[in-house]
Amino acid sequence: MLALIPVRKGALPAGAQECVDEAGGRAWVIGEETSLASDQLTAEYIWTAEVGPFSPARWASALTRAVHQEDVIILPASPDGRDLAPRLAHVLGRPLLARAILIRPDRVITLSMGTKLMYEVSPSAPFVATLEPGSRGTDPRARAGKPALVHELTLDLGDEPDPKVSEVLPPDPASMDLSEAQRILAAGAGLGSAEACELLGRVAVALGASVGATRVVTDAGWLPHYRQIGTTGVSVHPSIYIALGISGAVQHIGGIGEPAHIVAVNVDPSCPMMAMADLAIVSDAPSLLRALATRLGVEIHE
Amino acid sequence: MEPAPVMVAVALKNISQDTRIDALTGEVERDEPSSALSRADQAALEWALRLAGIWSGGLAALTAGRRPSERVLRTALAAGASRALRVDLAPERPSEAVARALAAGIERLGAQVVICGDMSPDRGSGSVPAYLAAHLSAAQGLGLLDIKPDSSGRAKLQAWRRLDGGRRELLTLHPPCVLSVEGSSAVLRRSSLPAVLATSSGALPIEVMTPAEPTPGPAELMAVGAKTMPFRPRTHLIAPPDPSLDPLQRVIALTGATSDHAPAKTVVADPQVGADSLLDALRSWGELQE
Amino acid sequence: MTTNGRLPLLFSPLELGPVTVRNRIVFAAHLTNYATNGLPSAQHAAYYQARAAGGAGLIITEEHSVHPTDWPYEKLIHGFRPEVVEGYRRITDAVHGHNTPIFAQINHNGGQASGMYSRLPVWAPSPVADPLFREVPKELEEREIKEIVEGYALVASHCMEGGFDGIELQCSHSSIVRGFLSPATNLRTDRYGGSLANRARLLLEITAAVRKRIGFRLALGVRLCGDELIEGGTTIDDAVEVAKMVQEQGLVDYVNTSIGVATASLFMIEASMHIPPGYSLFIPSAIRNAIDLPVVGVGRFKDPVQAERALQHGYCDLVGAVRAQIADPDFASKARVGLVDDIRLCLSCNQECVGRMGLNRWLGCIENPRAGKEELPAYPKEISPKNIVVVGAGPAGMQAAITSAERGHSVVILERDDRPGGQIRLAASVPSRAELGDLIRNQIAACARSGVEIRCGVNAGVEEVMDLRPDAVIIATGSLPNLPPWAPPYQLGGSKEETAPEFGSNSPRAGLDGNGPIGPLCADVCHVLDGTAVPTGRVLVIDELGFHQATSVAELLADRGCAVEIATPAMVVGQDLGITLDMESWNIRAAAKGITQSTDLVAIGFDATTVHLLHHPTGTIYRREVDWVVLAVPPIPEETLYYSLRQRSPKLELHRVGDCLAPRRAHAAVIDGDRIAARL
Amino acid sequence: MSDIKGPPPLNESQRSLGYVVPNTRSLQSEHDGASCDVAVVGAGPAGSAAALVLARDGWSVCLLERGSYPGSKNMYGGVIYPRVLDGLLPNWREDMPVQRWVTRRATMVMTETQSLTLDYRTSAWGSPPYNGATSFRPELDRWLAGKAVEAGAVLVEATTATGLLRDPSSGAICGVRTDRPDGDLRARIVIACDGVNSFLAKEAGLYKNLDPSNYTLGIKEVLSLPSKTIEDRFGLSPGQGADFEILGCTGGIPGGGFLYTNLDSLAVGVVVRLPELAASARRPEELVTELKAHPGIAPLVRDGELIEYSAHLIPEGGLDMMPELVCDGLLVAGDAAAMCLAAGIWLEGVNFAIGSGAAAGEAASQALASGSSNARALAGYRDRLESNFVLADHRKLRRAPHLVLSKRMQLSYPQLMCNLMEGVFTVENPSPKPGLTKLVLREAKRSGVSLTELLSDAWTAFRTFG
Ligand SMILES: Cc1cc2nc3c(=O)[nH]c(=O)nc-3n(C[C@H](O)[C@H](O)[C@H](O)COP(=O)(O)OP(=O)(O)OC[C@H]3O[C@@H](n4cnc5c(N)ncnc54)[C@H](O)[C@@H]3O)c2cc1C
Ligand SMILES: Cc1cc2nc3c(=O)[nH]c(=O)nc-3n(C[C@H](O)[C@H](O)[C@H](O)COP(=O)(O)OP(=O)(O)OC[C@H]3O[C@@H](n4cnc5c(N)ncnc54)[C@H](O)[C@@H]3O)c2cc1C
Ligand SMILES: Cc1cc2nc3c(=O)[nH]c(=O)nc-3n(C[C@H](O)[C@H](O)[C@H](O)COP(=O)(O)OP(=O)(O)OC[C@H]3O[C@@H](n4cnc5c(N)ncnc54)[C@H](O)[C@@H]3O)c2cc1C
Ligand SMILES: Cc1cc2nc3c(=O)[nH]c(=O)nc-3n(C[C@H](O)[C@H](O)[C@H](O)COP(=O)(O)O)c2cc1C
Ligand code: SF4
Ligand code: SF4
Repeated sequence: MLALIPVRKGALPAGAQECVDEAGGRAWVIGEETSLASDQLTAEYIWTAEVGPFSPARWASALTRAVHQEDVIILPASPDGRDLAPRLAHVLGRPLLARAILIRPDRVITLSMGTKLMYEVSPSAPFVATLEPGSRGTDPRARAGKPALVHELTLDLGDEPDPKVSEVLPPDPASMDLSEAQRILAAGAGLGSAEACELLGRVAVALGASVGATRVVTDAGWLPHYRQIGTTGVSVHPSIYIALGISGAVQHIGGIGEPAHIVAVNVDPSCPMMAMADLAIVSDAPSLLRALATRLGVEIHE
Repeated sequence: MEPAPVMVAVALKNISQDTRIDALTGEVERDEPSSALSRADQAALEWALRLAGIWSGGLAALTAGRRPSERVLRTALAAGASRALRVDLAPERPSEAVARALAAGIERLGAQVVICGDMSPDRGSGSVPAYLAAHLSAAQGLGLLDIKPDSSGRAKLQAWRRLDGGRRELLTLHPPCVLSVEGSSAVLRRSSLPAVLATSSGALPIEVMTPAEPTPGPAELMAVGAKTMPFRPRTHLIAPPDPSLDPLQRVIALTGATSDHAPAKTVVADPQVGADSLLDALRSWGELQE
Repeated sequence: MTTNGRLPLLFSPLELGPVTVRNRIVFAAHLTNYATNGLPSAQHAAYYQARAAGGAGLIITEEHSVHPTDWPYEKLIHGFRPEVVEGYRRITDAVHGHNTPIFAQINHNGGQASGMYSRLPVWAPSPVADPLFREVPKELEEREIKEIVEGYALVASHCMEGGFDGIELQCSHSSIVRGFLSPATNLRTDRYGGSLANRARLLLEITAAVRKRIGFRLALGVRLCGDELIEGGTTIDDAVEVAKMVQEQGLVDYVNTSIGVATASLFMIEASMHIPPGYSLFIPSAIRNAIDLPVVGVGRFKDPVQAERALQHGYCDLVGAVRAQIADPDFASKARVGLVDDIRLCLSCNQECVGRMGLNRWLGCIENPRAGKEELPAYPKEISPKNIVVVGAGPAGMQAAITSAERGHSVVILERDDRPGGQIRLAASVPSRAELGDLIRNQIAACARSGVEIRCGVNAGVEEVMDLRPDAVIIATGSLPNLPPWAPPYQLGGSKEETAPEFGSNSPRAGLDGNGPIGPLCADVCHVLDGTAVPTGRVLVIDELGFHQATSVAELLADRGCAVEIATPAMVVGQDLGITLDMESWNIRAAAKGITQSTDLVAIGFDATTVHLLHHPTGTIYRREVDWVVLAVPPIPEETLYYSLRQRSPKLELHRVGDCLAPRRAHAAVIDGDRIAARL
Repeated sequence: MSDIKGPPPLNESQRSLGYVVPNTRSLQSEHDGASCDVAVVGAGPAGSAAALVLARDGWSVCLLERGSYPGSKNMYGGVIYPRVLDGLLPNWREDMPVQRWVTRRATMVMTETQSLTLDYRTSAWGSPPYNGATSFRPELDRWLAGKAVEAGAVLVEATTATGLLRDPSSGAICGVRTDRPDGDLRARIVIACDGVNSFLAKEAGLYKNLDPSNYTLGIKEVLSLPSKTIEDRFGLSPGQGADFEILGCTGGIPGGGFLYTNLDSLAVGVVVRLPELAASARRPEELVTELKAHPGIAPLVRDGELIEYSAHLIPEGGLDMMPELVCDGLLVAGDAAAMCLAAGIWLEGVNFAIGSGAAAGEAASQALASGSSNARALAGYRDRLESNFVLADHRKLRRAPHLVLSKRMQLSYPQLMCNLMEGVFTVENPSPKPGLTKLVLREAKRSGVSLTELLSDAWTAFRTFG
């Protein structure tokens, strides 16, 4: 079993470590800045191939010879893994078992109908599979191990047609998935209005932060529902969390992860959010937001 | 010089929306009458209409399936497709076989750009477009968020694709190519009433082709003995407290009773001063980009 | 419009051997003290029926003893007596009326008991005294082991006769089986001791005997402990191995899980709000990873969304939600139809459920005054509704209002503060106590649902009340801090930024006789929590209440960087924290935060810089040099309005509830409110 | 985002294809839009019945439905009396989607703690020709619309009629406007079957007085239960169903309740008058919850799991509220014409909808054949309704809504009747039982009903239902 991990500029795709664990610690890392990516993996053996930007058709045909002896090849069902896997299965003439949540040489379980159904197959021949990120988790006990043995290999690419990557745009805090945001500026009922939430959005851009909210705020329609953080919303894992006018109900706190730093702004010094904060500012949140906007050069529409 | 016209094809799948799953056995019951297009296929049809409008090579809609699937071709015709083709195929075939059938259809149509929805709600592997590209020896641009045709009118386009970690990439593609789009990338236009009426009943000019006797693909050889069952998530392990610690230390590890938390600093301040202290704090934590 | 889209796994059925549960919510086993004379009571039947009606997927009863040597607490059900069957029938009929399966938990507590009630020696694998009962048990001989195994089979047959759908063997936190499994209590050298396989022998003999007796029409489950959290006890690796053995034996249909040992680490079993939700999920996750049988995860499941998450991550296949369903019997059905917000969330306060068990009282709930009283008829609806005015929106006033409104009266609450909650808002504002605030949140929501109007910002006097032309008035004005005679006067009005203000020459703060020495700065707990006093530097907290007041404020101040000592006249600080299982975690946190705890000390006076403490067992007087003294001392009722109204209109129907009647705790306030409203 | 604007649909190539059009008599798609003989708006029971009749007669019919399929947005209690289909679809028994055949019909009168049931059971209704049936609306509506399509009607889904087209010179209605591009649909006759609150009938000016007190709100829960349990509890054989109508269960708000058996679920709900509901400040779902908790109902619905909750307005003023039924170029049928009998204890609407829809179809067909579509040519519609059961029933029950919804009927009588029964059945030996008349008078007095009122209501009831 072998995990095949496509990387971009040293960045691992979602679910990479899970694939390596599922494959028993053997991984091929292919793409750009592969050694940087390998350093972030816990594995036993890693083969790297430095082949430049993502190129599914060319990579697939170049890999044919290199991996055809592996009976099971596992890719993450990340955007790049999903692109590459069928091309590889095609050139190898093997079946593709997509969206698997469990991969053993003789037993594979895949998902269908969203996540409503599982489909269990008992493969009798070599195959390619993609592993749904998050379906396995990583073994928390197996995390600390000795460093992997890394072999660098070279692959010659052919000239199969592939699109040209003109540009990779970095994550935009304003539009990125909240669950991946590093800094969050969150709105609570104490912010008081849709207008204030709109300003919050622009202040967040100036701070390089993503916007979050409590359910009171999303229910009021001041911010869209996918901005809601908490047990019934998104779980986030930021390193810094700034809470404006948030009381700190357990259902909200339950979703904010363990930020290294919390700032709370509230008129009530004794609410739980203030008790949790590293810096608790007893102040009027909408006014403080405007003061912040002024300092950051963000325009305030009256 | 007028660029040569490019024919666009859109591959559509007839899906059943009334699907019930027995939560104990995993049996699937499907109801045919209300089957229709998925959100992603609707977006694909809309993009196909837009591109065909620009490249003026016509738009062909195709589907692989049995007769009831023609329903999706009616929708495409009502929306403005100029040709409709059904490749006769048994239901529930694996992606690779579907792609092979579609590829045969596309070769017959002579389309240079093929658009699909990024994944179907039932099987949902998203691999048909990639297989299709492989069969057609075409470039693939999958899971697209937005498409921008070249302003010169030549059949060249730029497309944005979602990557993980919130990143996106911008691709440049030329025909022949296979694109798949996310459901949120476009909203299918409403067809005009006359067009809907014309396609709502009666015989339509839908071409049908039967692909060469399909050899069973690799997946089909393997699917023998497969079974479905209701979703039972795989176990995620949670790290237990280190058994080598003494019991009190294990309790502490489990309860987080003593997790480090910098002592809180509370300031009572007017908003201006408050804003300053907030920014100062961010600066001191190295969290402010200046 | 089912919620199946949102909580798909929680509301999907599952097979536990021959039994199909309709959802994954289990009302796991727990002692209720409802038994009378060792037999199940009508109270039991009504209690379980209410949870079945509320949609629980599976109910597991409290333990039934399998042998006369097992009687650790008074109100244990003696499953080995044939008379139990009638009571079993009453329970199972009531629950089956709602198509809900019900299992019986059967057990022998082994050495975790005393002979107090049975007047027999207790039986255990080895003569190792239990830390709580401190009684050396009799080491079992093989024939006695057989007798125990036979006892399990006998009780299983009683259960089968009584209509149960399954049997659960409690092998987890207080059980002779646990005693055998654990190297800490099993020192045997025969075939029941030594290797894990030997230690598990009794368990497997019992499963075999029980299965033989019940056949395959009933389900059989085993509850295992994933970490005893005691010196030399079992840990997760043993639990996983035992679970594998159980699965291999092929006689068991599911595995339930638990953590801790009831007589040593009970606070980890019935965890209070200080212990984070999900703390014990590593156990089902490890077991489920190793076996294919359905696994139940238990411990602080508070809301259905959290439960769904645990299922989605595959930590477990079912969730035990005990206190969640004590607090709100309709937990499951509300979740099912999407009324997640209407669920009265359990606070994990342990005050009326666990707390009353330790005191040998029947089980109740701080939030649900009807818990334990399900067999009594519902309060009658009022035919001629009255106008009722309630003053004070603390827990007492709000409960009085809710119950009145539910009975049909029209109710207005007047509240002085700008929001409801009373002292609970303060109580919930300190680290890790936030969940106590759900009491208020739940009450506010119930007020809204039952049509109670809450008018905040009204400082009610006689006029304000009488202007509303009430037919009846309920005073729930709570209590006020009370400065004891020995203490320095309060120093209020400081802001948090400031350090201790300089002693101004014009600040007339006097000692005992009115012009004595100026002492350390002084405040009540309430002043610290509402921000009117901001102690800094060295702080002495006086704990005369023995509950969370002193410990909470001590933690808060320690977090803020103060050097804190708590002194109490009692033998331990926070005397009653033991009852709610908060003692152990408090001690851990206090140690980590450097809080000093001093006991047997009575505060008796002060001078310019010190507080005088009398060590009462010895009569020694100590002087503590401090900047601040913070008082957690008995408050006085705020009863002015009550007496003014009494005087003004003697004929008016007037009641007092909660702290303003007699300052106690929130559960008493809620019960007062409910009781008075039932009579209006 | 991309800056391409959607080009207009490729009408060019499309038109060149020369579609084969059904019922070629006059359905056209030309540059200036579409047209047909009859546009039927709303593919509920009324609309589908009308379309079916017209298509059979060979007219080109467009059946417009705003939902993504017929029935996708519709709700009702759950019982239909499909005998009305005998003439229209003689074979309906073979393929109509039925949950259970009703063999037990009960009327319950209740107070908070008591209940009295008039229970009629007959196994005769369990076999052809049957009487009532329980059925799911999405299935039923889809089935009936399917019949119209088989007959040649064109069903256009996901299309909302947004207004009426009028002939500029005569002012007569000559089609509908829809929410689609090029959405005008010209038609010689429009039949409005767009359900309660008919927007088309109002736009046409057919409703004279719109009084909110003529509307009730229906609230329904569907509770799932195994079919075996349903049969045991209701004393039914497999395939058979029960239908309960309930009075006195709506917490003092005028209205009534219902309880029906589906195959493996129950429909339970209440129908209450709007103004009183608003004044009571009660949440509608509470009323259903209370009904379910009533000692007379609780054992029947016990452990049913809630799988669906819905609410819908019902017109129920009876004949007095009905609008004008025709004007030049337009007919109104079904709920759109307030032809629903749901005065608390009956919930009949689908049968009237089908009956009136079919009648509208026949009238339209006749008018088309005569070459005219003005109000006079369409007047045959009213006659048909008068002669068939639709208006006859409504005329007969003209006073029913007022009686059933009166305070006496809602509050006093249930109390009276229940107490009466308690008096009759309570054994007070050895003291002698009072005579029945004496009991009636005693109870009437206790319930605050005067003898004159009692007699007058009895008379009205006799005239109404007798
Ligand atoms: C089952 C369940 C699930 C839930 N899931 C979620 C969830 O996922 N996410 C979530 O967020 N909530 C969730 N909730 C709701 C949650 O319980 C709280 O109601 C919510 O988080 C409170 O939001 P808030 O802090 O914005 O509002 P509030 O609690 O109303 O607090 C507003 C705060 O603003 C302060 N304030 C007021 N005016 C000002 C001012 N001018 N300047 C500064 N401060 C001011 C107030 O002092 C107060 O502390 C859930 C609830 C339940 C029951
Ligand atoms: C720090 C702290 C921690 C605590 N921890 C716990 C605990 O963990 N568990 C527990 O059970 N108990 C605890 N208690 C005790 C508990 O809070 C009280 O027993 C309970 O709140 C009493 O409820 P009540 O409704 O009687 O009064 P209160 O909660 O005091 O409410 C009285 C209300 O009346 C209002 N009011 C007073 N006068 C007027 C007027 N004239 N007009 C209008 N409104 C008026 C007040 O503003 C207040 O809102 C704690 C108390 C404190 C201070
Ligand atoms: C709670 C409740 C319980 C009931 N129980 C029963 C019962 O048990 N038995 C019984 O026989 N009757 C019952 N009824 C009454 C019955 O549902 C109606 O009388 C019947 O559905 C009327 O049929 P219809 O075709 O007139 O209207 P509808 O069924 O309302 O159909 C109207 C159709 O028109 C469509 N539409 C509306 N506006 C437009 C537009 N502008 N453009 C295009 N399409 C449009 C709608 O989507 C809908 O499909 C009940 C009603 C309620 C509310
Ligand atoms: C009052 C009380 C008594 C309990 N008694 C038992 C018992 O007799 N047997 C048992 O196996 N677990 C017992 N438990 C433990 C519960 O089954 C459960 O593990 C624990 O309450 C944690 O779940 P919760 O957070 O949902 O309440 C008891 C719990 C409580 C609250
Ligand atoms: S008393 Fe407290 S812990 Fe116990 S059930 Fe009630 S709220 Fe939960
Ligand atoms: S806390 Fe005290 S009362 Fe409660 S069980 Fe432990 S020792 Fe007994």
